[in-house]
Amino acid sequence: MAHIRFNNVVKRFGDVTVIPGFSATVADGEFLTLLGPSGCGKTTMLRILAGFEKVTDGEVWLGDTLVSSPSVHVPPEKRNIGMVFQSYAVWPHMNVFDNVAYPLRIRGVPRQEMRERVLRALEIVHLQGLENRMPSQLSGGQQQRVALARAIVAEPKMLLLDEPLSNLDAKLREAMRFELKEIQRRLGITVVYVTHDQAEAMAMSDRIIVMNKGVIEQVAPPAEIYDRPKSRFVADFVGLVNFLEATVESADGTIRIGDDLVLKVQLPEGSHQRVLAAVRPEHVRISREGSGVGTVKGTVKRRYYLGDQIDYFVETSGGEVRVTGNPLEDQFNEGDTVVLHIGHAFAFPL
Amino acid sequence: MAHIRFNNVVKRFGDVTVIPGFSATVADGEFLTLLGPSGCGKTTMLRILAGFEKVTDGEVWLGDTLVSSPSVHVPPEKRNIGMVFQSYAVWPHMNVFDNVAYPLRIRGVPRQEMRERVLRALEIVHLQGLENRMPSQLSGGQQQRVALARAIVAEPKMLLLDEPLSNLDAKLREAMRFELKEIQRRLGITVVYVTHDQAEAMAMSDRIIVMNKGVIEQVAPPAEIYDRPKSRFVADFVGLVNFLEATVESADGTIRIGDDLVLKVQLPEGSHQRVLAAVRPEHVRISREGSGVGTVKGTVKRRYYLGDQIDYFVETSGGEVRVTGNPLEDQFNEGDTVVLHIGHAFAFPL
Amino acid sequence: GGSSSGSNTGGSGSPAGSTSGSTPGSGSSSGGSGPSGSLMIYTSIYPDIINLVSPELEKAFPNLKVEWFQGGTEQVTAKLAAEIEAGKIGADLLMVADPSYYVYLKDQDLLLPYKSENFDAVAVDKDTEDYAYTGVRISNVVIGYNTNLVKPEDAPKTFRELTDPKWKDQVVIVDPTLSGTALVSTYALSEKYGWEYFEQLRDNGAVIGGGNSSVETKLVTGEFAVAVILEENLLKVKDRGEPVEVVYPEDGVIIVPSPIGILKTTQNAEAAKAVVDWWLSTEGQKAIVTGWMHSVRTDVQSPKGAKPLAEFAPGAIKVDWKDLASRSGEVKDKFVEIMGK
Amino acid sequence: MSMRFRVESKSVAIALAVAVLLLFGIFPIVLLVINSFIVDGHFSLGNFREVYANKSNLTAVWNTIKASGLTMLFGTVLSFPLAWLVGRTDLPFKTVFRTLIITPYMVPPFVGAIAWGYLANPRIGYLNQWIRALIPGIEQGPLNIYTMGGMIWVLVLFYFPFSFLSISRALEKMDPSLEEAARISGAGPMRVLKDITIPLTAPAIAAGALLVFVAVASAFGIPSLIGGQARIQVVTTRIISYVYVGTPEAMHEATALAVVLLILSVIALWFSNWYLAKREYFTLGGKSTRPTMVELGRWKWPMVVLFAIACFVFAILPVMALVMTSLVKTMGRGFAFDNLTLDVWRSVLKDKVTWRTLRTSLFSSVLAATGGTVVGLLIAYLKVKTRVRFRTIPDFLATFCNATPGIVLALGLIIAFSGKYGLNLYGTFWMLVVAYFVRHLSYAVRQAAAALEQVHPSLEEAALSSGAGWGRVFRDVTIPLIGPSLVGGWFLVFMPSFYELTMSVLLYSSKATPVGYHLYHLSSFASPQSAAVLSVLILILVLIGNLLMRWASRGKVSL
Ligand SMILES: Nc1ncnc2c1ncn2[C@@H]1O[C@H](COP(=O)(O)OP(=O)(O)OP(=O)(O)O)[C@@H](O)[C@H]1O
Ligand SMILES: Nc1ncnc2c1ncn2[C@@H]1O[C@H](COP(=O)(O)OP(=O)(O)OP(=O)(O)O)[C@@H](O)[C@H]1O
Ligand SMILES: [Mg+2]
Ligand SMILES: [Mg+2]
Repeated sequence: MAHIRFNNVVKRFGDVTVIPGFSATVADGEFLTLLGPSGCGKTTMLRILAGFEKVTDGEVWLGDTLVSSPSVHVPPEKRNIGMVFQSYAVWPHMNVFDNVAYPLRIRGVPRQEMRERVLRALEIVHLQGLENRMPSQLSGGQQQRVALARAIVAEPKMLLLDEPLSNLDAKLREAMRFELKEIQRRLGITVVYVTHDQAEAMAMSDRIIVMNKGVIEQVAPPAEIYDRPKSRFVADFVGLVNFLEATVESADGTIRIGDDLVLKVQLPEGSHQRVLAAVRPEHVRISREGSGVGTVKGTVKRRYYLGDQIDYFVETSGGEVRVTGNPLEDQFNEGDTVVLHIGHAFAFPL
Repeated sequence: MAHIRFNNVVKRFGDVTVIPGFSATVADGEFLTLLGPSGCGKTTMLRILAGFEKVTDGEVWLGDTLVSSPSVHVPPEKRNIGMVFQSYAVWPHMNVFDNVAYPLRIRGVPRQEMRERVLRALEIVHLQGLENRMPSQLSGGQQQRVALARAIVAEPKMLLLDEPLSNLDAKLREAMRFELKEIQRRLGITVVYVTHDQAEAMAMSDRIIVMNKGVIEQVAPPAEIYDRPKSRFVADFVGLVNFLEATVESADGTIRIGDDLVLKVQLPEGSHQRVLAAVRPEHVRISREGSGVGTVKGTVKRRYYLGDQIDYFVETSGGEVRVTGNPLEDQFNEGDTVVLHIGHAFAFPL
Repeated sequence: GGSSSGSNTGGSGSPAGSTSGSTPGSGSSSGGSGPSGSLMIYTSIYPDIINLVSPELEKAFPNLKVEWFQGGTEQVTAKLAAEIEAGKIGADLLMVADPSYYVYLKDQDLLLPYKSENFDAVAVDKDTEDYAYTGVRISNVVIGYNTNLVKPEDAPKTFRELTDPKWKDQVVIVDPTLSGTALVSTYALSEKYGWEYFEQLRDNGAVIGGGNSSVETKLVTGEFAVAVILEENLLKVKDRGEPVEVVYPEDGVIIVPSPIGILKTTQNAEAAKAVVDWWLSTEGQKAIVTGWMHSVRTDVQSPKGAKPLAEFAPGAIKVDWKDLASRSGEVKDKFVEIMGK
Repeated sequence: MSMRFRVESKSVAIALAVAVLLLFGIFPIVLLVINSFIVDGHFSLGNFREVYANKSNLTAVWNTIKASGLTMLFGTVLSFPLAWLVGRTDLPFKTVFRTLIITPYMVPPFVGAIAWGYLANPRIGYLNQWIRALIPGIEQGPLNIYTMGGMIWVLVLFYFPFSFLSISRALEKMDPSLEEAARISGAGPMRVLKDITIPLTAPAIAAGALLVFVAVASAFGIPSLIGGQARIQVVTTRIISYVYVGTPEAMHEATALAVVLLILSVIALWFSNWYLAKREYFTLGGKSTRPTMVELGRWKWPMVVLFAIACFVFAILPVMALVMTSLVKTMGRGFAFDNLTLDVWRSVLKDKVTWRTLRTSLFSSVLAATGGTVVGLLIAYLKVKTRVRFRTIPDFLATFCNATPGIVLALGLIIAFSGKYGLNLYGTFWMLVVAYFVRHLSYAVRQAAAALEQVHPSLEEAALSSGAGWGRVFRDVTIPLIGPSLVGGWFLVFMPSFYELTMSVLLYSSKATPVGYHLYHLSSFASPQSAAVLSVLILILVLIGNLLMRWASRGKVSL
């Protein structure tokens, strides 16, 4: 049973409180991602779950077993987990094969089967042929993949992955993502994933936990996180967003930004005079002209070509708005006057 | 003078040839990015440039000085370089402040000025207030930022950055990118950057070198790399691409894919009967209906929601095509019959 | 006393693995064939002498298993001290060089009085009140010189002469903190000439060369021309062909009559007594002489190359063993203080 | 929950290790020390007052501090560059050099002192004779080994391997990118050494320095042979003069004086802990970097020559002096072609006792070294890798045992293990094993602790999360990672145990006579030549053993 429950977990290092209180559950077979700014406590939570850090307070349950509390502590090796460390933790004294084979060796897997499974794992991470290299003869990305192969080779009940793909190029990343998802589906294992790559989080997760300074801001499936962020922090952290100050025109959700931009939003709880409107760049269409509700005039200030898209920063009366344009469509230059059509916006208390 | 010239540089480790021959120049004040698959030799090239690896053959010139050749070797400390290592290499025995202050200390910067500059560098990487922490008390991303601050604090003539942002979240990454660009502009320094993040490479670089197995595949500004990839490898590696086999219909560039998709492309040099057409997802528009040149019918097989976009995998008679849709626009479900409008394609020899 | 009386079970305290299961007196009851069981002898006599006498003892006492613990006098006594502290004395018989140590042991009531059948034949210092110990071999502290460096006619004649500028930086002496016999000679000389003697020696560049064997080497190799050292060391290397010669100082040889004594805690007193008798017999004494020491009996001749004891014994420096026993620490301290930097 | 009371293999192993140390090391010392407070059956400071009021003793304490301190200083200063050359550069022949440079450690210190006496006594020392032959006009000297300087010189040669071994292992393990980061910051090689390399190898440097300090303070052979003639009294020679009185009372005084060594060692260890505690030393992390060797370039051959000279002076010269001595017929005529013979060699090699005692010593010292390595590793692990309260105490205790002069420790062992307190090992082979183990345990602790300081915890955690229990992790990851240091520690325990003399002479039994006793007996009763033969023989055997080990492990395990 790899159903996980965090019960108001607190973690302090000396007098620095890193996790003030963390409660969440992860279902059996779920793919859960921890998302949050650098230093918010993601690695700490994973390490608590793995059993490397004791909790200062609170409880961690795996299925029906209390594995961590201030007085109870099931050691890591009893938790049947696979883990990729943010620092890889590839053993420098073992070659690639032995590094990956280790979890199988511990489990006493027979020689022949072990060999097959290791080679399969290496194939999954695209490292065939490097079995006999020592870690010091590998590039950074190759080492990271060794760590990944080692984590999955024994097909544990639970995989804890701490930025396992951070040093891989886009192509390989995507391939790895796919393989991971595949493994998870096939074995029905629970995965707790830490990443700073949003696309990764979105594409792979069943649910995402957005953390901030050790506190959970929102737990929800990816689409909900993206489309209905609970807080300004979540909206800002997940995906790009333009924040614009707005005045509430009527209680049905009509707001006005700057001189001429009128939008319809769902107003936040409580009554407010002024709110913060949040608009995602991809929810804005940019064109040469147009008018009406949800449109605003502006001037292109900066323009960044990103290959598959073009980012425009457009100055409007309500503030600067970042817009994503498709390179195939009409292109605009710095200085051009444009009209923005805003399709969707949220509002948060100011 | 931080004009760099690589003159047919060769690097072998034992009998493994990692760089078979590398020639390139980097202009003074240029922002050059090395892009390539994991293990292709990016780190090796940076280390050669920094002076940590001797070249097996060839020459490296910094301005008018020959700094590396099989017989000449200017030591790293004489090259006036700032560097972020892929492994961070943050000194475990110094606190954050001392780590960052080190390059200034070496240069004999007075106490007060040093303090100011260190604090400024820490501010740039958003680490204010952590000056007195030891590296082991920092998260992965925080350590990486210490390494970054240390590299920039002395404002060297040349910055070598090996995946300096790989462990940062999207928000911070963007902030750092901006700061780096800012520093580079202000000081007019030369930056050689290694990254696997394409958006980063696209947004920041003056030119990009795409490497494969130690060999340069293409050197060009970002837009050119993306829009006019010289080889199938580059097209595939930079950005997403659908490869579809096609028959050449006429010498003016009309090709046919599958039963009904007819496209106009620039044919590759030499005469070919069959070519490989490459279509980027964002160059494909998906809609319910339509017909004519550049359109093809298909069925949505898979659909991934990524927040700011939706990826569709559409089965057509010519093969599976990946398409990027805007979540604001019409959305399609798995099984839907759709029409793809292909706006732009390249062709490579099969 | 009594702190170490043998209240412990038989035989278990013997250090050198004596596995004797003998009960007290078991050795004595077996009439004609002599003592039986086992016997542990702690001794500082040379291993080659032990090798020599072992078969003889075996012949004399076929039922007795004799075991040896051999070391320098100082090591043996240190070991004994620890055993006394632990209340587990392993030795039945003790044969170390320094007579004053036996005075100490007797004071502690650790020695078993025994008047050997050969007691009267012993011609040197012996405990005539309690028969707690008796001399069994004689070592002499003398002067030696290297014949490559010193002509016989130039050789020093007295201890006193060593403070003469003629011998500046030429003299090496044994360290009394390391060697019991050197302690005796230091005591004897300081009593005879006062501590000034050592101050003069020091000022004359005399050097402390470590233990007897190390001083012997320094003399033999010519690092020093003259040494104050044991006669037996000189005789031994001279026999080997090394260029040394013995001088019996006219101001008095220092005679060290090393005793033998039985520990009160012994479990096999009969055997111990029998072995004491043997050592004091002419056979035992011949073995001693083979080891370049003098016999305590007048009817056994001197070692090869040595002056007979009788010739120099009358002029020897007298040593008050009781006094030395109570002042040995003081003597060492004073010596260190004078010679030290 | 029952989980709460689970007995962990880790705790059990560590507790056992500590128990062994307490029983065999601390118990005897404490017995002695307690007894030293008892005069005539009452508690009293009399012994202490007596001993510490004595001016000679105070001078001896000062001399000990001076000799140990200076030896530590010079030993460290000497070993760092040598260790750096073999650990971090492309110096040719470095495996040979590495072994050669530590050969002094394979020779019993007192024999080494004798050898240096042959070489550099002012009158007829071989070196002096040669120098005088080369430069006429010198009457005496110019070298004189019988001075404070000479004594320190010999002490350095015999004890610097502590420092050399631990530093060279630490340098090999260090992530080179840490140094590279400093180079790129603009620091030249020397500056990098000062700012990065030395601070990061601080645990190893401190470990070595501490061992040198404590070993020298408690050493007897060299101070007695060289210091004696130089009229330099140190604490151990003073202790000996008490012990050699041969009475329990004097023994108590000796113990009272030995307490100053315990205190010195505690101060030294405390200081090193205090210094190390402020920092982190993880130089072996989870990301492997290329093991870049510093290329010496045009310095290569000059360095080879320098190193060769060092090896010649440290190792070859004294061994040569021993060999020369062992070959002469009569020492009085010195080394001349018509005065050579192989008789001494023949007689020592033919002597059955030689081989019997070698065997006994081999067994006892292998056991002591292996036991010491295991227990030492666990104690070091407790100290470095756990957060248990009082985790540093066992390390202190092991250092105590090391600081206690052999003779005192042997006395304590006799008192403790002759059956009075239930355990009777006295007079058995095991007594030797225990003595060697206890006395040298801290060598293993130090080496292991310094190596563990460098290992990043994530490497062990990765193995735990692979499902390995602690014991398995220990075996598969921890031990191999610090393997070379453990081998170094094993050797550091093995060697002095193999030729141990002071304790052996008191603790041997006729059934188990170690070679140290045989050596002592040869040098003091037979001839110094046979002792020289035996020492050279030991050296040859150890070197062969090292070669075999290297060959059997395909180069992985060696000195
Ligand atoms: N000492 C060595 N011996 C053999 N091969 C080596 C050695 N060091 C590196 N290599 C190989 O050289 C190649 C280039 O390594 P490099 O570190 O430059 O790659 P990279 O482009 O930085 O990769 P990444 O993006 O994964 O960091 C890799 O395939 C690596 O396995
Ligand atoms: N030993 C420690 N003492 C004090 N603070 C610590 C210690 N270890 C970690 N921290 C702090 O705890 C916070 C959480 O660290 P953690 O490693 O969990 O962050 P993270 O979310 O994984 O960040 P990143 O994305 O940068 O890896 C950080 O701010 C870090 O500085
Ligand atoms: Mg982290
Ligand atoms: Mg790299």
